[in-house]
Formats: sequence, C-alpha cells, structure tokens
Amino acid sequence: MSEITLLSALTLAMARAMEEDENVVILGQDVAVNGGVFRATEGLLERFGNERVLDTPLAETMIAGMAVGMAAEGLRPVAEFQFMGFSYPAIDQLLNHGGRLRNRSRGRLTCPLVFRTPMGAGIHAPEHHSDSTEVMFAHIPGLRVVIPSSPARAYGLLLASIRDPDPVVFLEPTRLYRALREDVADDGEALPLDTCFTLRQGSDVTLVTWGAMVKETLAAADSLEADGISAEVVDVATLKPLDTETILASVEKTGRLVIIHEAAKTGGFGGEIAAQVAEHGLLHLQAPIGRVCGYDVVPPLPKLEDAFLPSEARIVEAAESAVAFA
Amino acid sequence: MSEITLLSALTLAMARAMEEDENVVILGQDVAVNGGVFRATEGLLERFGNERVLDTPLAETMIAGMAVGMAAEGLRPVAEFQFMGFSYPAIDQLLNHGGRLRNRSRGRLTCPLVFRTPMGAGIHAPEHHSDSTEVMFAHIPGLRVVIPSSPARAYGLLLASIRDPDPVVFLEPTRLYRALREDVADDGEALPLDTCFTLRQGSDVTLVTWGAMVKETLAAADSLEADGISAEVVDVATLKPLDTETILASVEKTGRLVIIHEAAKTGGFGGEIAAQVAEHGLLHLQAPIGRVCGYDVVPPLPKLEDAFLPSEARIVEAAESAVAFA
Amino acid sequence: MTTLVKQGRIRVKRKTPGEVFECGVDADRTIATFAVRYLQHLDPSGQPVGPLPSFAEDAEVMTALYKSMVLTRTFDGRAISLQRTGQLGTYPSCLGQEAIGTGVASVMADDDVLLTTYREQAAHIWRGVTLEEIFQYWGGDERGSDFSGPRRDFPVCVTIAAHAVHAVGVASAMKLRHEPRVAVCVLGDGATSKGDFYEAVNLAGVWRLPVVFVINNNQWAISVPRHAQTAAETLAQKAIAGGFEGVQVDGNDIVAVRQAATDAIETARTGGGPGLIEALSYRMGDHTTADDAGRYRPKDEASNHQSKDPVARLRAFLDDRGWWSKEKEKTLIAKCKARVEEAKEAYLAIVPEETTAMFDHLYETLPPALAAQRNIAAGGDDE
Amino acid sequence: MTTLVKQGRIRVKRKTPGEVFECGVDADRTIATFAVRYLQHLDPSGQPVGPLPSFAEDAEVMTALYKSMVLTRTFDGRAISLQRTGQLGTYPSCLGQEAIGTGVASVMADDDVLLTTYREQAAHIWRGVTLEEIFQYWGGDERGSDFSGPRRDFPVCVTIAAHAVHAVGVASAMKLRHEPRVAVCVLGDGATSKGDFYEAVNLAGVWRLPVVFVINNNQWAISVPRHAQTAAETLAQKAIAGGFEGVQVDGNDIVAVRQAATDAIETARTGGGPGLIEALSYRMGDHTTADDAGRYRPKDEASNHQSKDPVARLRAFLDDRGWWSKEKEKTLIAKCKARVEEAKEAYLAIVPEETTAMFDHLYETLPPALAAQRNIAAGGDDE
Ligand SMILES: Cc1ncc(C[n+]2csc(CCOP(=O)(O)OP(=O)(O)O)c2C)c(N)n1
Ligand SMILES: Cc1ncc(C[n+]2csc(CCOP(=O)(O)OP(=O)(O)O)c2C)c(N)n1
Ligand SMILES: [Mg+2]
Ligand SMILES: [Mg+2]
Repeated sequence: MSEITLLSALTLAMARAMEEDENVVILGQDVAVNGGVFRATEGLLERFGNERVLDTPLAETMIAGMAVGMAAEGLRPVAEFQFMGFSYPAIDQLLNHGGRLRNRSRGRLTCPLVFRTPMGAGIHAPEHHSDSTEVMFAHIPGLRVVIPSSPARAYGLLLASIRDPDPVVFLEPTRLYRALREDVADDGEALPLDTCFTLRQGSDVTLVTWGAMVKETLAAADSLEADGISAEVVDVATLKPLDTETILASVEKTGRLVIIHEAAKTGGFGGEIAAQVAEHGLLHLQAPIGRVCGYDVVPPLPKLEDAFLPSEARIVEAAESAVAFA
Repeated sequence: MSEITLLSALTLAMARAMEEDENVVILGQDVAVNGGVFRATEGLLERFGNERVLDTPLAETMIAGMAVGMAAEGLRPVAEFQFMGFSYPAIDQLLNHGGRLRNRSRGRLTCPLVFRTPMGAGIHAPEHHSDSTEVMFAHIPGLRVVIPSSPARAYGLLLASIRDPDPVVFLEPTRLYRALREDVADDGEALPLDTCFTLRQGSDVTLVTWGAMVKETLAAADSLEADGISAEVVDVATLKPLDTETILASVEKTGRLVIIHEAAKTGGFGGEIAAQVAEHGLLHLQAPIGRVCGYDVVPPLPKLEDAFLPSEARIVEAAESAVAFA
Repeated sequence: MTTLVKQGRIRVKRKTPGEVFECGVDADRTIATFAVRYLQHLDPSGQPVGPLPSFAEDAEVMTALYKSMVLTRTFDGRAISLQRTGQLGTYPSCLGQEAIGTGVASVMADDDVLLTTYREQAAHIWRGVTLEEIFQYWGGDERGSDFSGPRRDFPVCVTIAAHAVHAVGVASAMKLRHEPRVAVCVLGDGATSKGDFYEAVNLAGVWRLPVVFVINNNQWAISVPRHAQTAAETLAQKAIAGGFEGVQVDGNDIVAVRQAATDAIETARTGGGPGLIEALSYRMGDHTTADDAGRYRPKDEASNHQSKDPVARLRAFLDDRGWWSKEKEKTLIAKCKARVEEAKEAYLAIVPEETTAMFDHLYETLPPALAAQRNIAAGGDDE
Repeated sequence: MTTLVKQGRIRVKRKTPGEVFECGVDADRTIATFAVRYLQHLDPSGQPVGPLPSFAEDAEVMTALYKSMVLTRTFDGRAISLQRTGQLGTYPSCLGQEAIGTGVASVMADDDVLLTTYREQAAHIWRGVTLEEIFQYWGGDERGSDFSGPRRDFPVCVTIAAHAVHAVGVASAMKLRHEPRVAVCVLGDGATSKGDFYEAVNLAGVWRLPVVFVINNNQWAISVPRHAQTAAETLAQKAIAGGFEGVQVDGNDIVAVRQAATDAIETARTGGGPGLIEALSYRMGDHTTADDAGRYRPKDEASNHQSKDPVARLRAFLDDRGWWSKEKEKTLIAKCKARVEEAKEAYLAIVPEETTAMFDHLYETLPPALAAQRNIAAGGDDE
C-alpha cells in the first residue's frame, strides 16, 4: 500500500488489467510515448510494448470506432479522449454502435470497451477543456457511466470497467487528479459498478453528488457539522445504471435532499435523481429537493472559472435551507 | 387558411422566412432537387433557386460546421439532418461552436441558425431512424430546443426559430408529420419560443409532454375524462429555455403530475421537469410525480416498436394512480 | 498593413489535375506524382478486352459466381414485391450491383470479416447469411443480424461510413494478433464524403492495416449524384490522402472486381498494407422502396445503363465459352425462385420475439435498475 | 463457397506511390495522374534559389514582413515568461513558425476572413489583433476574442480542425453573395487526420469555394510525429481527395509562403476554386507551456532545426540586399520589446469582467428562465 494520487491509481488499474488479460490494449492521442497529457498511461508503453499501447492519429471518431471494431474482435480497448470537450465525435459511435452492437446482433457481437476522458473545470485550462456533460453519456442505452472521486475508488472502478463485458464511459475529474493522496492496495479488487458510495453518515440532510464536487460537498458537510447539521454524503460514482436504492434509503432517513453537480443544471443528471426521489420517495421528503449545479452557461475561461464552479458556500446554504424548511 | 399537415406547415414556414429575409438559406442532404426525404423542403428549390437551397455532400459534421460559418457571416442557415440518428456528428459543432460563438467572442460573432431533424419512432423505419435524444441538445448552453406537435405550432415555432438570433435545434416528430391536418394561416405570425402550450384544461392531474407523445397524451386525457378524471395537458414545445411557470401553475391547480416522453427514461428531459417541480412546487404535490417514458433500451426495429412506445394505456394508468394516491 | 496585398504577385502555373506538372523555375519542382489505374476485363457485351486472369478460364468458378448473382437478383426482386404488399419493411435494392458483392466476397476467407452498408446482399449471400435472415432484418427483427453463417461479420451499417472506422478496428485487432486475416469494408460513393471514411483510410495507411475498402460507386447517394458529392475525378484517388493506392474497376465486370479484390485482399493479408477499390456501377432501382428516383434522376439514365448489366454480361461470357445454356438458365431460375419462396415462407412463419427481448441483449447481465422497466414491458404494472 | 478463394489469382503490379504507373495489359490502364509541387525561393542561408517574385525585390514589403515576424517572436517569448511567472495561462508558442502566419496574412484583404488554430499569433498580429487581446485571451478572459481589428475573423479554434468546416461555411456565404472575398483556414499537421478537415476539403472542391487551407506542418502534434499521423508522403496531396491541387512550400521561407498564398488566395478570389498549401516548418518549442517536448522528441532535433529559422533567414536576405543593418535591428528589437511591455502592462491592468458576464453573451436576450441563475452568480440568493 502506498499513498497515491487518483491519477496514479488509474495507471495502476490499467497496468493490472493489462497484466491479467492480454486482450486489454490502450489507445489514444499521446498515450504511448508521452504517457498521456496528464500522464495517466505513463510507463505502460515501456512495460507492455507498442502492440498494446498505441498512439493514434488525431481523429476522435476513428478512435471511438476503432475501439468498437477491436472490441467486436474480442480485444478490450481502453481508449483515451484527451479532454471531454474533444470526445463529442465519439458520441455517434457510442450511441449508434458501441451501446447497440450486442443488442442489434442479439448477442453475437459484443463491445467490451472503456472510453476514458478527463472532465470538469477548475484547473485553469484553455477553452473547451472544462466540460461536464456526463448526462449525455448517461442517457445512452447500453452504456455504463462511471465517475471516480478518490484514488481508491478510481482504482477499483476502473478495474471493474475494464473487466466489464459491455461499454463503459469512464470520466475522470481533472480537478481531483492530483488533489488528494490515499492508500491504495494494488490487489486487483474491483469495486461494484452498480452502487453508490456513502462517504459520510448523517441524519439531517442527504447530499448526493459525484466527481470533483465530492470534494466541496465533503467540505460543506464539515462546515454543516460545525453548525450542528448532520449531513450524509453519497457519491453516486456510477451514474448508469443508477443505484436509486441507496439514495432513497438515505432520503428516507434524513427527509431532505440536495443534489450537487458541476454540470449545467438544465437537463443535468441531477434532474434524474430528483425525479427518482419525487417518484419513489416523495413521502419521505420534508423539504423541496435542492440542486446546486453549474449554471446553464459555457464554462468560462479561467478568470471567471471560480465564479462558475458550485462553491462550498452554495452547498451549505442549500443544505441549510433544506433543513430549515418546515 | 387551409387544412394542412405538420410537414406542409414546415414548408410554409420556411418559404415564408425565405421570402421575408434573403439571408435564409436551406441546406442538407437531398433537400433541394428531391425536396427532402420527407418532402419538408419540397418546392423551395424551384421557388428560391440553387443559391438558397443547397444539396450538400454526405457529411454531417461539415453541414453543421458550415452552418456555423454561414451564420457567423450573417446568413440564416436552416440545415436539415436526415434523421436524428444521423445528427450526432453535429453535437460537437453545436456544443463547442454553435452554442458558444456569441459568448466566446463576447457578442462579436453570432450564430443565427436552425438545425432541423426528424425524430422519434413509430413509422416502421429501419435501424437508427427512431431516436429521441432531445435531452442531449437541451443540456447544451446557448441553444434553444423546440419540438412542435401540431401543424399550427410547427408553423409558428419554426418561423420563430428561423428569426431567432441564436442557434435553435428544431426537432420534428416523424410520427406526426402526416398524422393530422389543421387549419394554418400563412400569416407570418411566429409563436413564442419560451412558453409551454396548455392544450387542454383540467383540474385533477397535469400531464406534461411534448412532440409525438402529445397525441397519445391527448387521447389518454379523453379516456380519463370518460372515467371522470379531468386531466390538464401541457405541451412543453420549447424544452430550452424551459417555461417552468406554466407547469408549476398547473401542478398548483391539480396537485398531481405525470410526465410523458418517448425518449429513454434515465437522464431524459422528464427528469428536469420533475426536478423543477420537486424544487419549486413540492408543497402542491399530492402524489408522487409519475413518468411514462421510453424504456432505457435501444429503440427496437419495427416488430417490437409498438411495445416500446409509451402507450395511451400506460399514461392512463399512471394518471389514475396519481389521482388515486392519497 | 494590408496595402501589401496587391504587390508582387507572380502567377504560378496551375495545372488541371490529372496532368503531370512541367517544372518551371528551380524554385518550383514536382516532388510527388500519383496515378490511378482502371481495370476492366469484360466489356459490356461480355467479350474479354485482353488476356484474362486464370480464374476466368475456370468454368466451375465462373458459373458459381453467376449462380450466386442470379440468386441475389431473384431474392432482391422478391424483397421488393414483399415490401409492396406490406410483408417487409423499407428495403434497399441492390439491383445492378451484384458483381461487386459477389466478386469481393468470393475471394474472402471464411474468417475474414466483412463490414458493409445495407446494399450488399450479394456479398452476404455468398458469405452464407441466409435469405431468411436478410428478410427477417428488413422485416424489422433484430435476429436477422444474428448471422448463422459468418459469425464475425458485422451487421449491416445504416449510419453511413461508420463501419469504415469499425473496419480499421477489426483490422487492428487482426494485425496486433498477427493473424493472417483481412477486414473488408464495402461502402457507397456518398460515404466517401464523410469524415469517418477518411479517418479510417488515413489510419489504414499509416498503420498498414490489413483492410480493403471497396466503394460501390453506384453514381447516386439517394438524390445526390456522384458529381455533386466530390470534385475528385475518381473515388479511387481518395486513397492518395491516406498514402496508399486506389484502383478503379468496372464494377459491372465481375472478372475485374474479383481480380482487384484478390490482389488487394492478398496484399493486405500478407502484410502489404491496405487497399481501396472503386467499383463503378449503377443503382438500377430506387434508393430504397421508400424512394422514388423518378423525382430526381434524368429520364433515360437507368434504361441506358441496362446494356452494362453485370448479370447479363457474365451470362454472355458464359454463353460464349459454351459453359451455359438456355436449359441451365431455366433450371437455375426455377431453383432460385424456389429457394427464395422457401425462405419467404420460413420468414413469415417466424415466431415474434417476446417484448422483453429489447432488454435481454442490451447488457450481458441486465442491471437491476432495469428490472422494473423490463417488468412493465413484460406486461406487469408500471413502476 | 469460399473454396474459390485460392483460385485464379493474377498479381497486379503494385507501384510505390509517387511513381507513375506503366500500363501493362489493355485491361489495366492509367486513367488519372497527379503531382505535388514544392516551392522554395530562399534557401536556409537566405540565398535565392532562382528568380524571385517581384514583391521580394521590394524593400518596403520585405522589411515590413520582417518587422512583423520579429514583433511576433518578441511577443511570443514574453508570453512564455509571463506564463512561467503565473501571469498568463497555458500558452502555445509559435516560435519558428512565424513565416507562415505573417506570409499568409500579408496577402489577405481586410475583409477576407481568417480562421486559425491557437498557434497563429503571427497572422493575428499582422491582421491587427492587438497584443493586449492575445495576452487577454491566454490570460483566461473571453474579451480577448472580441478582436478590435479584424471583426469578422474567427476566434482561435482549440478543437482541432473544427474551424475547417467553419471556413467552408464562411466561404459559402461569400460565394452565395458573389463577394470577392476569401476565407483562409490555418491548421496543423495533426489536424489533417481529422474528418472535419477532409469534409471541408471535399466540399471546397465540389463547390469550388473561395477558401484556402494552409497547413502549418510543424512536424509534431503534441508528442505524435508527422510520420505517425499519416502515410501520405506530403500533406499537400490530401487535396487530391477533394479534387483539387495542393502545393508544398518551405514554410521557413517567407517568400515561398507569401508567393503560394498570393496565388491560392487570388485564384480563390477570382472564382478559380480552393487551394491548399502545406507549409513545412518546425515547432521549435514545446507544444504549449504545459508540455515538455523533452519527453518524446529526439534530443538534437530542435537544435538541428535552428539553421532553418525563418526569422534569421529573412534577416540574412535583407542583409544581403543591404536593406537592413545592426542599427536597424537594435532599434527594432527595442521597439518590439517596448510595445510588448506596454501591451503587458495594459493587459495586467484590465479590470476583470463581472461574474454575470458569463450570462450576458450567451443569447442576444437572456431567457427569463436564466434570470434566477444570473442572480445567484451576481451574489444573490440561491434559487
Ligand atoms: C450518417 C448518415 N447520414 C445520412 C443518412 C441517410 N442516408 C441513407 S442512405 C444515404 C445515401 C448513401 O449513399 P451512398 O453512400 O452512395 O450509398 P448507396 O445508398 O448509394 O448504396 C443517405 C444520405 C445515413 N444513413 N447516415
Ligand atoms: C479534436 C481535438 N482533439 C484533441 C485535442 C488536444 N490537442 C490539442 S493540440 C493537439 C495537437 C495538434 O497538432 P497539430 O494539428 O499538428 O497542431 P500544432 O499544435 O502542432 O500546431 C491535440 C491533440 C484538441 N484540441 N482537439
Ligand atoms: Mg451510392
Ligand atoms: Mg503540428
């Protein structure tokens, strides 16, 4: 065990998966010689050679489609898109092909692939480097959508994603890449892809979030505690399929729900969670469901980035008004 | 005035817009000589000539990007994508460019374009011809997303969309193209792009829907009436920006809400509406919010298509249990 | 600073493409030249235009090709009539393009992988996809893509050119595993305008993948004619952008198609890199049964093309060699009709899938979150 | 049926691309040939390799070009140092590629439209984008894209090759309105692998659009070298796929760049259709300030390229003609530094936008539905 970053945990998981299954191959722009622009694939070329770690030309549709073709032939491609903002040409392939191949061939051909991509704002990157559009992927039938929020969960969830027999979109919050270190055992233990993680027990209000916002949400929970409010924090982790039960059980206990995500509010995945609770847990609700989200605007360039990101203060405020509601 | 189909209403609106503004141009695959595969642009080439009605090569990214370029130069392109299932290469352009050009240039360059595309299942079409992924567009900042459900609304909303100074995604339910006729006055009157349409007044339950499902929802409202249940039917029409007020006012009146859409349930736009109500109208709710949606599956080929589409019966059932809830 | 714009301009000689540039000043020299070849073996009347490849001298081979083309055409006609009577969904006819699919498929190995559009029934039939399956697919039943024959072939690709990028993925898998297999991707002239096609061609070139692109240039993409699709004089030259060679063949001449395919596939198989074949053909029918070519196609175009018909051409060649007869033709037609009728009956007798089938092939194991939806679909109560 | 696979194969002569095919049998003939020209006027030491275009004999023109290149380089170095001290965000240096942007921009008309990547500061500076604006953009402020100079030019395009399709849209607008204007799109070698580029090239060809694509082939796309990007011998030949001509030029030779650009732009302007110029250059720095080329680039590669430096080359040429002097150089450097410092000060003094600016340029009129969000951003209560 050693204290490592989320980024190193990803590398560890990929290396482990490549070790245990020779069908696992890595592909993308700058993933081989350069080890990825964030260094997530650092060292893999040296260790597994240039037939398993592949630098591709600059063509996202091709990378996505190639992965589908490889997967149909039984490989387990792990394709990196350099930033979420450049991954959109892959949507056509995910929606029309990756997520459908098994279904449309009635199980004859399958598509065990992973699309990894960094997501989110907060690292003062240039234009188009700060998107959080996870809901677009989470809406696509046939996919799994996973977002880790700690080194250990990154390791276990990525392993599970690579081993999964179906296509997985694996979204990595850049803001967390190097933000925290954690002991991670490289023990090959995967985490389940269909459960939320309750990171903190609480009794007054449930805070549901995922990805980078887990950080601010946990901080908000600390602040709330200081004010005598006990917040339960749920990290959704796997958006699709969604573990509604854990969320409902928490809301049943606390009676109050605030959903936090960095993505634009309108049509964001927070809506889905709120809707599930309004459908299946309405009677437990003692307050309106709050949502603290990114505004429905273009993620701004660095100067206005901090003003764009949902803040700890906004979360605290929303939780407090939920608790104060009577 | 004459009784026309939704399809003819669209043609009428485009002709009108082209008549009144020479910057309006039509482009897409098969839109000129063939008048579009559904004939939405029939007659426009003859009337406005081949410098305003343009058959393009088969390349959706290019069509989308070209429209952005034209719009920046002050034209008002109305681009057709042949089916929603083929429009995904346009997402990159909409998300990274169309919806952002004004913002990223701080208003120096603008993007007054319309992307039209047929959507939805129910016409026994081949694979990939039956998608309802409107939420993917409705989540994108800077866009408007409009879905008409009657000939008159198609006319007024398309006119408004073409005249709008910002990018509009205009989604046309194929199932309604020729399903009903209505008197439409070609009077150049646009409809507002920021209001829902209440199609039927009711007091017991609010049914919120859009697009093709308006048909089954109105039919369900008739059935419900026969059973003594008074259903209010709201056609959202413009998903983005969303007119939450009309929906909230209706829920305040009825106390019960069922949302109906053909798109896959998880992460669908129904979640957004449910979330808005759970946030701003919780106290009016006398029953859990119901959602009757497409399943989270690949829209099936024709043999299973009817079993996939949300049925009148499912809507009636959901409305009845909302009303029965106590 | 733009006052400089008008100054100091020297006209550089422009050449019409296809003409080799004559070097002028030292400053300006030709550094690369390219050529596109055209291959034809049988003229429209079925006469050899030169020495034939040896397979064309083999009666067994040539009659087998002919039989498969006639079966395809018989099937195709029946599919259209079934659609007209409401027994089949929208159907894309391959009338007039049979030589392409048959010629290409006939030189593929069983474990090669075929990826095609919706118009290559000829290739599928040769590869062993059953007629029932093809009916079933166009009848709106996913099980039609669960090919009983070539298990690794892709289902037909409806989203234009998307299968070109799958093909380079399949070929990459083959190459990384050092298997002597080839991916063959058949697409239309319209498809060559799409970025997917080009991205695939470019990767195929730079990774020297065992993949062969075959363009069924049937001159139309629904209503858009070939000349409105691209200014390229040939579609074969699109390969030049990927750094390899394309060849144009007479796609109504099965000898030329098969010859070019043999060469490209074996080159690819033996590590020589990718190939691209533009097969010139003609869409003799409508785009699909939902289309009316009369709206956009010059009046006599289709009938003028009759004289180039690939089936008639091969028949004439067989006749000339004395390998065929009216008698044999009669028997063949009867046999094909019978087989197609049999397939039709079998297709119509297929028991529909359960409604829940739409859930059961979505994931290897249905996520618990979807159980409730599946239950509704099965007739249970709404969530 | 695949027993036929092994039969009747004839090897068709394969040629290495770039070699003109010799026709063999009648059945097999060459139907199209293409060539790529290479243009260079000044060798690396600044010596003319042949007769020069007349603008190169004009001291005023040539010194203006030189001054703009030096200003660009001064700005570029300062931007890097500002980034290193935390006063600027991630910044992509254009070191070594100044001749491309300057050469191309210098022959554009004011009302032509420039669409570039993030690496064409040279072109922007010539076009009249202010140094403050460039600092401001890379400092993380959208107002930097509100160019005070060329109001119709596009903001820099970060999503690779996406601006190629914008360019054909801009050019289409120009053509449909019969305006004698041209869209110029500058992109990288990596960008030529992307479908967008190809789709744009193809449309440009078939619609004969007034658009010129300029490829800044700086040999690298982050860590991916040119040869791993495509097997095409030249990037210029990518135009062949679109049915028109591409030309390769020495991109470190501003005379060649400007000459090729003049020709292509004027051809486009006068209805002669699109052009494509591959300008061979070299990325002398890291990809951006966030990159470390030392991780992937052969050790001596960058220093070996020093001898081809475009600024030094033009300086040598000016020196030879007697149009330049140490004195002039000193004055120029001082002037450039002063101008850059002034711009830096102005940039650092810019008052930040209000938080609500992120709402105020999203739509022409903010939809009422967003008023509540804007209110929170303005410091009001959460919804
Ligand atoms: C990406 C995409 N865009 C549009 C369509 C609609 N469409 C179906 S077939 C077709 C024309 C295809 O032409 P071509 O590639 O020449 O093939 P052909 O039909 O002639 O065999 C079009 C535009 C589609 N299926 N996919
Ligand atoms: C569509 C897209 N994919 C990936 C990236 C990440 N990225 C930024 S620059 C770059 C390399 C571009 O290389 P090239 O086109 O040669 O331009 P250069 O940087 O050398 O000027 C990449 C991969 C991007 N910006 N856009
Ligand atoms: Mg075609
Ligand atoms: Mg480069």
